[in-house]
Amino acid sequence: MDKYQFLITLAGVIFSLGLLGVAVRRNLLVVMMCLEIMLNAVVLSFVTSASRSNTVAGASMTFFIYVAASCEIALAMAIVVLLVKRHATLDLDAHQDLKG
Amino acid sequence: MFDGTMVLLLCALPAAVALLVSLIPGKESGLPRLISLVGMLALLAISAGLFFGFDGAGASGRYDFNFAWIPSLGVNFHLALDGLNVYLVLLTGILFPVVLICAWGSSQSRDKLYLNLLLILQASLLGTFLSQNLMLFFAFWELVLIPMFVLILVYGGEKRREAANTFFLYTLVGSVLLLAAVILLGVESLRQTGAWSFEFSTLYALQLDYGVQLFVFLSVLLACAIKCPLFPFHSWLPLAYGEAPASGTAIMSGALSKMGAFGLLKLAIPLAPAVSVVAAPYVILLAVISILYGAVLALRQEDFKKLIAYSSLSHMGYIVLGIFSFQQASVHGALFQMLSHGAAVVGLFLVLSLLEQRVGASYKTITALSTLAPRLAVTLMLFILTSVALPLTSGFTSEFLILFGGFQQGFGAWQAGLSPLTLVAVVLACSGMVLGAGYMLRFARVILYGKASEDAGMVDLNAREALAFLPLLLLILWVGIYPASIMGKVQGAVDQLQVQVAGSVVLPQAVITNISKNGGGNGH
Amino acid sequence: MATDFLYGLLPEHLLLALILVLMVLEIMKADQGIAGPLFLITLSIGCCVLVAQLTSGYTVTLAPGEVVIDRFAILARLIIIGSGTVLGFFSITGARSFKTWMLLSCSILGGLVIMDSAGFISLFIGIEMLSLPGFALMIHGRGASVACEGAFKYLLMSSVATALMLFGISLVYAQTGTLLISDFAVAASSGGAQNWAAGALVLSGFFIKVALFPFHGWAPDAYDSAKLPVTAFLASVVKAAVVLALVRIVANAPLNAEATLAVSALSVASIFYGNVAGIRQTGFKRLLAYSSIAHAGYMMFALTDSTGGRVEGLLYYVAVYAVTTIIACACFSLLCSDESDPLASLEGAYYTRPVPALILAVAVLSLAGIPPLPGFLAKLVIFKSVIASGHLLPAVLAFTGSYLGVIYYLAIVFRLFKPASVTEPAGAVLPRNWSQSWTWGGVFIGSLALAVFMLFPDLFHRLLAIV
Amino acid sequence: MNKLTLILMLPFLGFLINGLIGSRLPKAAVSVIACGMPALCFALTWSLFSGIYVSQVPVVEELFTWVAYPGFKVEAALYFDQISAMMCLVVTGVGTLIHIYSVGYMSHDKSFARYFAYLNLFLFFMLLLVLGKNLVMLFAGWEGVGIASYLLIGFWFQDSEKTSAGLKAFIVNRVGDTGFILAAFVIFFFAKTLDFQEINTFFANGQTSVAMMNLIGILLLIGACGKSAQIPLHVWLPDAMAGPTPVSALIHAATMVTAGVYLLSRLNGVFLHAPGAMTVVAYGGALTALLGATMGLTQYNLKKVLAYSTMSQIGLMFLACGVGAFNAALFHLFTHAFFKACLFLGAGAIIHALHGEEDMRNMGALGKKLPITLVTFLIASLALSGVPPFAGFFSKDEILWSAYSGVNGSLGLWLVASISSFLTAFYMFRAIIMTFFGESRVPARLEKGIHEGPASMSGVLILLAFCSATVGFLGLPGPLREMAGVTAPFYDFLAPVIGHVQVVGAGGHQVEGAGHQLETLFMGISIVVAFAGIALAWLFFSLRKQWADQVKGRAGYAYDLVSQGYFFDALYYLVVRFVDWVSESVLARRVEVGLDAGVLTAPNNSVNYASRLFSSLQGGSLQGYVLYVFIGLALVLLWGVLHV
Repeated sequence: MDKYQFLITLAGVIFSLGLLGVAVRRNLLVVMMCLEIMLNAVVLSFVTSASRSNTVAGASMTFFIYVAASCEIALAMAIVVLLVKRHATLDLDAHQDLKG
Repeated sequence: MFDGTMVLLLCALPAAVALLVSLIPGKESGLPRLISLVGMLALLAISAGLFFGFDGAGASGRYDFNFAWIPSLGVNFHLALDGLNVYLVLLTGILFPVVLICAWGSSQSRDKLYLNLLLILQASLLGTFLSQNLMLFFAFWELVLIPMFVLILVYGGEKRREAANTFFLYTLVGSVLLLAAVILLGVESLRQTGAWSFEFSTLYALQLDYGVQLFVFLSVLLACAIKCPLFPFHSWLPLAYGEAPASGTAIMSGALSKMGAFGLLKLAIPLAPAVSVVAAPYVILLAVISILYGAVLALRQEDFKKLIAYSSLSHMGYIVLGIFSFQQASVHGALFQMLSHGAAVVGLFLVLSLLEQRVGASYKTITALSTLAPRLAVTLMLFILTSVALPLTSGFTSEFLILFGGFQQGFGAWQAGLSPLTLVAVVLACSGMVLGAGYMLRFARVILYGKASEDAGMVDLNAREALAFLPLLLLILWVGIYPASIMGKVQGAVDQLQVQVAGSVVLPQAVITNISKNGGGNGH
Repeated sequence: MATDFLYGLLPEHLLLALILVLMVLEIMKADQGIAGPLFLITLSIGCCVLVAQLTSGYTVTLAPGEVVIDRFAILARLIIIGSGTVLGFFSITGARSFKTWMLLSCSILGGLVIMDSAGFISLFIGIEMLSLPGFALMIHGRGASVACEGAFKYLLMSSVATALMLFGISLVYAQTGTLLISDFAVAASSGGAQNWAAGALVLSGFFIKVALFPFHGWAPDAYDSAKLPVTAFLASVVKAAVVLALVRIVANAPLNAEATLAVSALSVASIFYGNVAGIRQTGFKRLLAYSSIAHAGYMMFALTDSTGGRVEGLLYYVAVYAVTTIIACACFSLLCSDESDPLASLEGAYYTRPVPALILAVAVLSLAGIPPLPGFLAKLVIFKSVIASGHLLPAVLAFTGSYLGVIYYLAIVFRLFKPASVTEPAGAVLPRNWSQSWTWGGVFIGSLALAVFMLFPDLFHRLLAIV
Repeated sequence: MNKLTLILMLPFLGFLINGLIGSRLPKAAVSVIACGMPALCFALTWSLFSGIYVSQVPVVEELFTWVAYPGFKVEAALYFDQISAMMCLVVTGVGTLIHIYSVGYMSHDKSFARYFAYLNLFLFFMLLLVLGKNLVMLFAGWEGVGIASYLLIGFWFQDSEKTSAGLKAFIVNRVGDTGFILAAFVIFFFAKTLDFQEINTFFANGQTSVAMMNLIGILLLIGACGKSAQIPLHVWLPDAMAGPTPVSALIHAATMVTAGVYLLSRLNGVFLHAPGAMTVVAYGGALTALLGATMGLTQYNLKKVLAYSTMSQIGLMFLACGVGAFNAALFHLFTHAFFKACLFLGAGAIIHALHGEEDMRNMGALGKKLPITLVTFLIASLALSGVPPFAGFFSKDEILWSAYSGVNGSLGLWLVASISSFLTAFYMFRAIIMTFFGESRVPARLEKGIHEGPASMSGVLILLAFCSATVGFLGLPGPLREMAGVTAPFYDFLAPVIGHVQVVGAGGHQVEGAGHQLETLFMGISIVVAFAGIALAWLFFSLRKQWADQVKGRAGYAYDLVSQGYFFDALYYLVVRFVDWVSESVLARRVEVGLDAGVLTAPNNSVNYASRLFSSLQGGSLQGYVLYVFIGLALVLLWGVLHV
């Protein structure tokens, strides 16, 4: 298989790993990182496809993704700070006041 | 066109009055009550006018109001007077003022919510009976539940919460399948005519294959069997009738229960004739089971309301029996039974409500009414005799015609070598006459006769209440003595029904000949 | 061209301007009271503009492959801005800071951007602009409360959703080399494992955002933890925008058999889950969440339609659902003033505050889908095409599910009419202060809109048809 | 408004007046209205009767159409032919007398007006019954007299005994009515009409299978049994004596209970082609006659003795119908009306005198105190026992003869009939002796108050006694006719509608002349039988009282059996109990509860359980939610991979 397919597959693998990480890791920050990993996988596949079909759309998409991602992280961090204020821990399982 | 607006007015007037009533300021004034009574009486006048003006040729397009509501779906706001609903419109027109007048003394009658509920209920009931568009019919059919639910919930007895919930949820079960069937019919019209349409006229003309008919029939049957109710689907009935306020019970038994029978006539048979003919013996069996079941249960009921509730179950069974006998006589009888049972059972419940107003909860143990309040006793006796189906009362006319037609059908089928199921069922139903006399006269014996306790004083029927009962009694006697005078109004509808049945493909030849021999036109 | 750019996107420009103005005012420490009215005025102007465009049959392609104004865009934007307006009326009571209004406007702007995007880039931006302010709104002014837990759950899940969506898009992009929305639908339904995966990924991303079972996890917690106006916002505007975004992508393109089956299965599951789980809820917002899960089920059902009634159906459904939800929340806030939202506080409300109680009852019954209320008509519009596409059994299942839903909607009506003997005259205590009259206004406008929807159920059918 | 309609409407008018405003009117006015209406009716009937007596053309009055749809039409029409005329005369004539009697009898009752309202209502329905032109009209009257009798039996409704008696009467009648209505249905199925004349003409050309004819006949018979207290539907009649005595006289002796006979003879066209049904009618009648008579033997309640005797007499009439001697049956009906009414009213006079005492063991030696009653009662009893030349003799003898010589008559039938008439004579004189003769057993408190009733009562008694002595000469039996060289106006009058008994008896071995000799012989035998019965009664209850008790002791169980009315009541009681048990213990406690549990409770619980289950999925753990997503996504993808 050629490199493009390899890269796409790689992106898929990374993406799945990220998702898995979000699903299983318990530390807030690590979860956020896994999220970023997923986004990076997306970016990778975009860039790959862009360079294969040498169009700019995919490349330009990456910038927007990064912008959005950074906004997200910024907000997320703010919330994480509040969460830590609340329960003084980064452990996700501590934050289960809402249920039912 | 003027008649058309009259028909629209039937539906719109109560709603308008309801709006007006709710706009009146002040909590405890008698004005809203007065206004709504006037409105109801005006409506009675209109419905009576339409009734007498109606000549049976409903298809002529007179008394017809049609306004496109959802053109893209062929859902029209289409109301029209026809042979099937003309009786029921009159009945609905009569019942509500009667109920209100009987509730006049009670505190709730000054309550704006109460009046609003009554008016909305009337509007939606009339809408159900008048609508000539399946989707509109369905909408009204459901809408009726809401005011009734609130009526039970707010003004009911001590177990009203349970009763209201049971009533609403149980009766809604039927609608799940019904809605699917309704939409399916629309889809069929889309397939066959290329355009969405829920107009009954269009749907009747469709050529539905057996499977579709089966689905439609079963879902309609379920919905109607719950509304009527028929035997296995009546569990909500004793609770709802027992707990609802008197006026609520009266309307439920008098008008709401008729929706079920009406639905069978309006939907089940015309839309699924082939299946109806095949299923008829089993439906009849179901009807007869409910006749006997209700009658036998009523024999030993201590609670008057429940007793009448079960008797109502029994009488509704007669209606269904009549409808599914497909004979001219039985269908006429079923239509009359709707009137008769409506008037009689409402009268019974209202007399009970008057007793309740007078002596409170202890009316459940009242006795020797003939000594305490003779006029009230006589009124009650008349209603009892009607539901005993004494000749000269409407009860006899309707039950005679129903059993007559049913018997001709069953006996003919038997003679033609078909299954004697119908015949057996009808003969069993005749034994319902005995049981009916049994429980009703037992009831009379308990409540009317016996030794009066000395201290028990009671106000007798006063002029207002007597006036309220008058129309019911007139209706009963009129249908009992001179039914021929109004049969012509429904003849067209009955004939149409027979054509639909006889035209259905899989109808056994013997039954066709038998129908056309005994009911369909050339009797001699 | 420039005029088109100005006129076609006028609502967006107005919102942008509003945001800037609000920033400036914030800096100038102006009186915060004017923010709300300003917001309302701007949105109303936006509405007028859109109506003007609608009536004049105005359509234009501003940036080929990126921004296009078609009938759908106008209608969808009208729905977003309209419901935003109604919500604005309702929010004035609680929201007293410029920031709230900025966030609201920003989110609504995002919604608008989604609607007129023809390419995935602007769609993606729109979705982010729509969601991010939402998280902020949830935690704004709540400190380290339970709200931030809800917000975090919401944020994380919707980020996952974004990621899934993007990955799906990238897969299609890998095949077609364009980011045109129009190409996507074709490609996704053209078969092939990769396309299938792409479709599945994008759909599941949207499923998370519309909170379809089993992608619903965030919704109850987020809705429950936010303030009532914010919950209303999430349940109405945001949800509407997301669903319409999905419509924007799939339009009327029929799904292939497998997808149809999968979607209908998920929808039925969602309807059952939402409605059954809602039965034992005691809090209004959480109830709303479960009801919104169920409604997500109904809406997604429209995807199984292959007769081309999907767009109008969903437009109508979304509009009705959004407005009804806002009205319900507004009436609830009128009846129950305190921060917590026990349904018990509704008991006997009819006797103390009849009007809002009645409106709430009607709104709730409409959500339950009792004819002839608009909620029923919306379901009808969707399911008639579903059944027409031959999915009778799923439809019956859906009806059964919605029947179960009636149980808890009815429980609300039930509490409203619970005889007054037990309730103290709470209504008498409630002061009819100035801000409440705003809410009243919102309820009034909303009811007006609902009345219109009820009288002209095929409104969108007609409006889409005009060219 | 012609005469026929007036005859029908006048009693109804009386009912309306007395029922609505009677309680405000003075008793005099009430009684004038109440007695005036039937009197007028009688006058009108008489004029009509005299009309058709010459013209022999029935009077038809079509009022309006009751029900009509294509292929079906029921006219509300009145029909006054010979049979109706005869019935009308009896009903209005005897009815008038009993109304007059009641004025005196009920004078102390506080609901005087209500009583007469009911009585007039009964007359209205009875006239509707006999004047109706078709089965529906007849059925209307049929049910109507039922309800009237229900109201009158339970007239003193403070007493639950009486109301329950009324209830019983109506229910048992309803059982019969069901048979009636089914018969009507079957008739229509074949004849396509409900009009009597058309029915008779249709079945006359007998194209319907005999089985069907028998079915119709049996169903009609069931109806007739209910109304006419024939076995096995006779149980209501003895209890019906709970009503005021004049009511018993009018309804349960003279008119209503004979409606069954009227029905049979009205539809004789049907029965003549239903041999099986005819046989059942004949033997059923014979059985009733015998059992009724035996039951009469053991009663101590004066009215019940009369009730059972009514039963057995109607049994005889049925027997006559069964052997095709419809005119004999009608003649006996005619005479029976007079003497049985006279007997009941006499009993009423006694009960009136004793302030409600009905038990014969508390009577005796009343003859000296109540001479008029004694004489009238005696004459009527002789008539009933079939002693010439009183009315009963001729009519009963005709029946006995036709029981032997009739269509399917036989010696057995004749024997049974004769035995029952012997028993009749026996128990009637037992009653007379116990009541009027011997030493007084009247309780002391009642002793002094005993006196004849007012003139209205004794007048009526005398009149009725006279009739029961004389009316027999209207229908002399064949041989006597020849001897005296007179005609039998009664039979001649009915001849156009019902022929004479066609003498094609058992084996058909009689010729006319031999028939007459044989008939004369039978006549002699029946006279002997009657006197034997009287003599035996005299022996037992006057000369050798102890014999009676010895016989009673010997009989043992047989006596119980008879005195308990052959346990019919017990049987029906079991049936009713069973239905109640089903209602209460099976349906109410089992089925209903089960249904509720299955339909209401179970789904409710399961939904709640599911709700708990589902919302427990919402555990609050974010990772759980992500896991759901993961699973959902995995499933969808897997699905796709499998299907693509």
